[in-house]
Amino acid sequence: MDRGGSMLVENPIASDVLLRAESLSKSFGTVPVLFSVSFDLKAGEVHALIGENGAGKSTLMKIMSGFHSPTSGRIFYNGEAVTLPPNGQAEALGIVLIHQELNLAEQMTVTENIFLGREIAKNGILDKSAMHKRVVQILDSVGLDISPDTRISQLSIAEKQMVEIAKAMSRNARVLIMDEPTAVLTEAETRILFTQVDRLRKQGVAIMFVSHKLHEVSEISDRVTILRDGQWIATRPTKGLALDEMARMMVGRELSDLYPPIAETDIDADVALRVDGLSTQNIHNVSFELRSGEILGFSGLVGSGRTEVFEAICGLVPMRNGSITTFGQSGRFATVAQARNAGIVYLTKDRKGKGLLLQEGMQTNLTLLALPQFAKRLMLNKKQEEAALARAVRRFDIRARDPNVLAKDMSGGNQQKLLLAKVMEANPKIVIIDEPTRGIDVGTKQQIYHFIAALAAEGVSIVVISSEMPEVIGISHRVIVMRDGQIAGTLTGDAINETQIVRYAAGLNEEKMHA
Amino acid sequence: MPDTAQTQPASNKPKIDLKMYGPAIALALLCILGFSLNTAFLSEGNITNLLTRSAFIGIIAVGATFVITAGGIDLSVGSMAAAIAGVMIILMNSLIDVLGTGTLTVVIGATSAIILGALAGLANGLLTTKGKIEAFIVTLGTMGIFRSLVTYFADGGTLSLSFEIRGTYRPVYYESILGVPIPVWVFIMVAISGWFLMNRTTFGRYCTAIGSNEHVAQYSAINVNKIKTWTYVIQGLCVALATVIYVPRLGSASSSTGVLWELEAIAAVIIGGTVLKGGYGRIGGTILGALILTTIGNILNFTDLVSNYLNGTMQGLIIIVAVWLQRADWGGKSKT
Amino acid sequence: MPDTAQTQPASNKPKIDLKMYGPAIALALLCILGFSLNTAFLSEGNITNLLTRSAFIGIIAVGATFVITAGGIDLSVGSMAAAIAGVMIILMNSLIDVLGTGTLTVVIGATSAIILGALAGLANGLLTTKGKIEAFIVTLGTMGIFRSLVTYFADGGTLSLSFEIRGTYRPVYYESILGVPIPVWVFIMVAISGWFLMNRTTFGRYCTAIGSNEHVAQYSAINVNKIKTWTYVIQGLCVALATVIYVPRLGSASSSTGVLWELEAIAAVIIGGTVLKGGYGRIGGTILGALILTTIGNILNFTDLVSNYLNGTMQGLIIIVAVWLQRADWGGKSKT
Amino acid sequence: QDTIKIGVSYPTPTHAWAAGMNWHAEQAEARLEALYPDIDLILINSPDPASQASALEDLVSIHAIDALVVLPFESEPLTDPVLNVKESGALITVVDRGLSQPGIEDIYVAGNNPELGRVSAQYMKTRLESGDNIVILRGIPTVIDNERFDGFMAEIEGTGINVLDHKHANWNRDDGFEVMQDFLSRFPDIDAVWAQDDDIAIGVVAALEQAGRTGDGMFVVGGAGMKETIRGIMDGNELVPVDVLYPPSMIATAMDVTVAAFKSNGPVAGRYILGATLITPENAEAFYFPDSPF
Ligand SMILES: Nc1ncnc2c1ncn2[C@@H]1O[C@H](COP(=O)(O)OP(=O)(O)OP(=O)(O)O)[C@@H](O)[C@H]1O
Ligand SMILES: Nc1ncnc2c1ncn2[C@@H]1O[C@H](COP(=O)(O)OP(=O)(O)OP(=O)(O)O)[C@@H](O)[C@H]1O
Ligand SMILES: O[C@@H]1[C@@H](O)[C@H](O)OC[C@H]1O
Ligand SMILES: [Mg+2]
Ligand SMILES: [Mg+2]
Repeated sequence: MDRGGSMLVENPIASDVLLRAESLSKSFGTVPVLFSVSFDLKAGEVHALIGENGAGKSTLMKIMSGFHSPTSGRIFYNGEAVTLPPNGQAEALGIVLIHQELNLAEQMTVTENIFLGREIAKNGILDKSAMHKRVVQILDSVGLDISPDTRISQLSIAEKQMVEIAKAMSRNARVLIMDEPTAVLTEAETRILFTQVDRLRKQGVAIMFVSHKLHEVSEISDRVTILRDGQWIATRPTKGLALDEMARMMVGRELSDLYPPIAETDIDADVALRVDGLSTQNIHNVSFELRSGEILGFSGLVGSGRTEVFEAICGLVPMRNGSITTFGQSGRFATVAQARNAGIVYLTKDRKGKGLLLQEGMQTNLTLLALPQFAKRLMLNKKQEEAALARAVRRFDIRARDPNVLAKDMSGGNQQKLLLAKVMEANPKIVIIDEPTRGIDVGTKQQIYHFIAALAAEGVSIVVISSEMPEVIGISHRVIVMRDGQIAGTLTGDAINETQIVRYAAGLNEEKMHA
Repeated sequence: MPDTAQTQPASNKPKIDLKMYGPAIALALLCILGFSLNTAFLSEGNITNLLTRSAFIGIIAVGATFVITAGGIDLSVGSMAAAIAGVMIILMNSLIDVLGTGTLTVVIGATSAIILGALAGLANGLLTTKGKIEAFIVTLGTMGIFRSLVTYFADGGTLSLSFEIRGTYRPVYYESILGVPIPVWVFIMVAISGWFLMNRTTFGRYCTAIGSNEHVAQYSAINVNKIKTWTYVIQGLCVALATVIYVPRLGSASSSTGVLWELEAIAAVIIGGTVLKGGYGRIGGTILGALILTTIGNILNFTDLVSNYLNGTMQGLIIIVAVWLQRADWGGKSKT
Repeated sequence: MPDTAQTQPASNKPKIDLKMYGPAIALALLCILGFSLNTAFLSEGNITNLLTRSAFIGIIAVGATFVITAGGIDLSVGSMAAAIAGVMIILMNSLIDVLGTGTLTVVIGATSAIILGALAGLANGLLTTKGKIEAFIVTLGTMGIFRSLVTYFADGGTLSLSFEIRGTYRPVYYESILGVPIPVWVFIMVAISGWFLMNRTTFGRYCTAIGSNEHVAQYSAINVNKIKTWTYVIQGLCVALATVIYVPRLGSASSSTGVLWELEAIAAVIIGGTVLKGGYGRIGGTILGALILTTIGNILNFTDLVSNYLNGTMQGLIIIVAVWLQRADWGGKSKT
Repeated sequence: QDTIKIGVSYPTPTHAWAAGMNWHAEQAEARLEALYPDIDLILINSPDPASQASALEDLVSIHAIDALVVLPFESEPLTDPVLNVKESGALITVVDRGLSQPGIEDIYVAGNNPELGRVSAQYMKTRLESGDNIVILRGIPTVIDNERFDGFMAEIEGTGINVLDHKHANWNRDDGFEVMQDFLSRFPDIDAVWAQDDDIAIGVVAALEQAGRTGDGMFVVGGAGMKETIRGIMDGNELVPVDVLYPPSMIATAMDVTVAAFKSNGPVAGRYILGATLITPENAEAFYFPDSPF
């Protein structure tokens, strides 16, 4: 199994181009998405690819790993022009892609997924114990503390992503292409990933990397290539390239402040949502208030129960105890529809599994949550739906070159924007946004933050659940930190800072609010 | 700032079109075949027969389109039809003594059939959703139950509509309005309502969403269990309607009534382009699918070129080819 | 820095166990019911009969487990069995003149059956994968084709194995080795091989992956079409094996041989816990499913408490309850 | 040329007897069409009553038949459709299962179902005495099955012969085998078996042999007149000593009579009831047709 990697360690041929794309163009049907893009990847380097949502990053990566074939242009591997074999068979050549969209079989276990298509077997007979042993090692090396026999469907999204990473690590790649691996990861997990990336780089692996988190790009990469609207814009050494400069080249204009100025909250504003003593299987005695016009951040580690609190409030997870008061009306919601009718909507962090119908177009997805608004007694008003789409496309800057594109074929960031547009169609008075900017480019991120601030200014109450601390800090009036299914602390004003959040999240501050 | 690029609608359209017109093309080819075997194929009489016959399976298949689109399956429809027909006949026969042989008896019989159909569908739906039992098992079970109930009611034999009432009821199958037989009118109305429900209402949209991804549906405030249950109720209503126009045709019900209708109905749905695993339903296609199936049977009655023993072979081949015609060109992606 | 949070291993284990033992519990309850109706139910003779009878459907259902796990369906198995039996009988009868009535004739007959089964399965598989026609339609088509072929071969009647060769072939059904009838041995071997193939080989894993998410499987460099085609070939082989032990039982085949075996086989698979939409297959469950179905029939023959006409009702109820027993507690999430 | 078109409509082979009937129809077609160049027989078999009704419509609208020979899938549901054919002016011959309204058919050719049950029971009475036990394996739940069963039970009434149980074996060998296996597990003492037709009887015999319970004068009575059964009777088989006639070739008889209605110079309309003859070693030879598939 093990390829002799040691030779590469001793001779880091860092200047050698291992994989090169030359004048690649790609069209889907008649819709062009890449225009004569060239890109090279050297052994022992991390080459970041950045660009706005829909710029064509994922498409380029899929072409360079054989999953798509280019409409024109050539690919050189080891100096030879090649036609990469399809469907991941390029892995046999040492080219491994971690897809932006998770590529795991949900009902199968971690081990089964990690070895899928690459089982350790003799004459077709599985060597289960060898695979088990290997998986334990691999999981350990990426710091993932789960049983190898866990089914994927039982994992959190971050854990799934780590399984993807573990899977890629297990392949002994010469070229490792990673499409937004950190989008769903926490800081801690990102650190682990970067340690591994660094190790591989030292071994002479060529690494291609996409992230919308520019500080990560700055930290981990050696070179950066910028794409805009399917065009190559520039390739630069990372050293000396400022974040602002990256952002400017990506979006083609100067970006003002990422975070909008936050208006003071009105302490006397009505309480929009009040939760008392909420408990579920994993949540214990959670109580808090949300005022009209307030942006309330929810921070904490993955698995600390933030999602479950709000899924319980919206009738998606059974509640054991507790009461909920919305605008003075008390009463639990048994279904999402009841919550929606009371003005509360929840935007899931799992956009593929729970957010969008991948086989449908933008139109159907956009209006699904608020569909009764588009109907008079069951009857749909298609005109109204079309108008809504046109409005949403403008308002959220959803970029699809083909308006009839299926959700599954949209770029990740644009899917996220569509999802945001979808929940906003319900005209909520309380919006719970779980990981609002997952996979969103900086330019759009800025737009979303401003959008959230504007909504709050209009009196809408907003909960932002986020694993990105700067985001929570940058946008919230108040931050609640959760730990082990309980509220560990509430931060306001100047107390909203990373140190405080981390202290509560890690259990170093044992103050319990609302206890 | 670059705006959304509103470009050509291209690329998926042609595929969708092939999918749209595939069943129509297959039907047209069959008609040409039929006509070339015997010009009487296109005679008014035969066309009328064909349409009238398609009505049963067609109406049932419209219901099945909803069930399948929402990710379910109903194997019980044939037996359900038999059971409903049986109860309806018993009821009408006994009503004659009380209410006579007038329209009222027929109306009450038909109304009861509709109610029974809704209840039978409700049972299937609740067992599937609340009972959390696979639709395949639930409806395989009720298939056996309904069929054996009609055998039981008929004491192993046949339940016959009393001859006194037949005269009143017969026209429902045999009469025409504006030259079109009543069953065909019913079929047309069910088709239009079905199309409308599927494509122009929240209900249809919800069926598609549930069949496509139940989680997404749930997170989109859709009451998944309620909608799924309703698809079975609609299926039951369609079965009942089909039965109401079936009974005056043959005036009886027995354990052999409606045998294998479930397979025919599902076949009509799939031939019409609906995806068996759910998430994509086409009522128009289903109608064509039902017409295709009936036409195959009709054509086989047109010729004795092949041994009767080989009817099944012909039928099988034609079904496979008809579907292959519309699917083969779909381009690389294998769906389902 | 704090690490990735642990997902508690708890809570899913017991569910899986319920799923695992559900069919076994259902079977045990049935046995208790049978014994309480008549103690002869647990007599050696009856148990032997039960197991031997289960062999046909059981062997076919093992094949169906692969097809279904990989996201397919095969409706043609019953007709395929009839067609294979027919050809096998014709072949053996005509070989008698050439090779006599010895073992060789039987061996050649059986071998041909196996080859035919593989070819029939291959046809289903290729039409589904290369032809890109829905499995439901393909196998509905071949179901009709195979059945009408046997009618044709039999000239509308029954094909009977010549009496001269029956003596040689009979033991394959009626003899026992170590007190266990040969069909049961074959069943055991098919079950073990099936279990091994499903759980211990790359092939089984690929079936699961394809049924779970075809797209992921394809992106994992799995040759989806090849594996899917193989599942149908395996199904064909299982049907052929079942036929080889079926023919010596009564020495004949007709157009009514194997009618509805497809539904029984699929039911056995689903009762056993395999998911109809693919991605999760349990050979052990399938075996229990086959035993459950046979036991239900057996128990109904053991009592005259209920009207014969209501057999179907009993059967339907028991199937629904048996599955409900194992599914009801699965917790909130409704799968399928 | 004035071709005489005769439609022949009957069920698809759902069980072996019906398969034999299908074969005889095709044989008769070949024979009659060879004999009379101006006769065209159009054969259609249908899988259920509704399809058969459709087939009848097609025979009229497409083929404009002059006569119809019909073996109804079931009596009730086909009465109206046959009446419609009659109204088109065609001559009607009904086979086996009569229509539920009298006077529609011109010719009726049939076996005798109640008689089959009665004759079977009469034979039982000659071999058994009060206190003896029998089991019954019935056909597919249908009117035919009920008529036979009722005929049998009426005849056996009051003889003291115990009917231990009766189950449907659906005129099917496999079902006959399995039901009999279970009867044998259940009842230690069985003296005779009434299997409603020869296919069921084949399964019953296999089960008896497997269980080694063929001795002690145990016997099986089947029905229909399958050639293998008749051969056995001729050879003195003690297990299945007799059979009761109910020949699937009656469809051919009906076709002959119908053709004769156009060709014969004598009157043809009327009822032709084939006897439910008890076939014994003495008369078996007369009912043995080695080339028939049944
Ligand atoms: N299979 C496909 N069919 C049609 N259009 C597609 C397909 N795949 C991608 N596209 C389109 O190509 C364009 C580029 O998409 P791509 O996924 O490469 O963007 P991206 O740069 O990765 O964006 P993001 O940052 O949002 O992930 C988008 O307009 C997208 O809709
Ligand atoms: N062990 C588990 N098995 C199955 N589902 C779980 C498990 N743990 C949590 N979940 C579910 O996963 C969802 C996410 O819960 P979690 O507690 O991880 O939220 P979170 O703290 O908001 O995580 P994130 O930081 O990723 O948003 C909840 O709906 C919860 O019910
Ligand atoms: O009358 C027929 C009967 O004799 C046979 O045994 O089964 C089928 C019937 O149609
Ligand atoms: Mg992307
Ligand atoms: Mg002819």
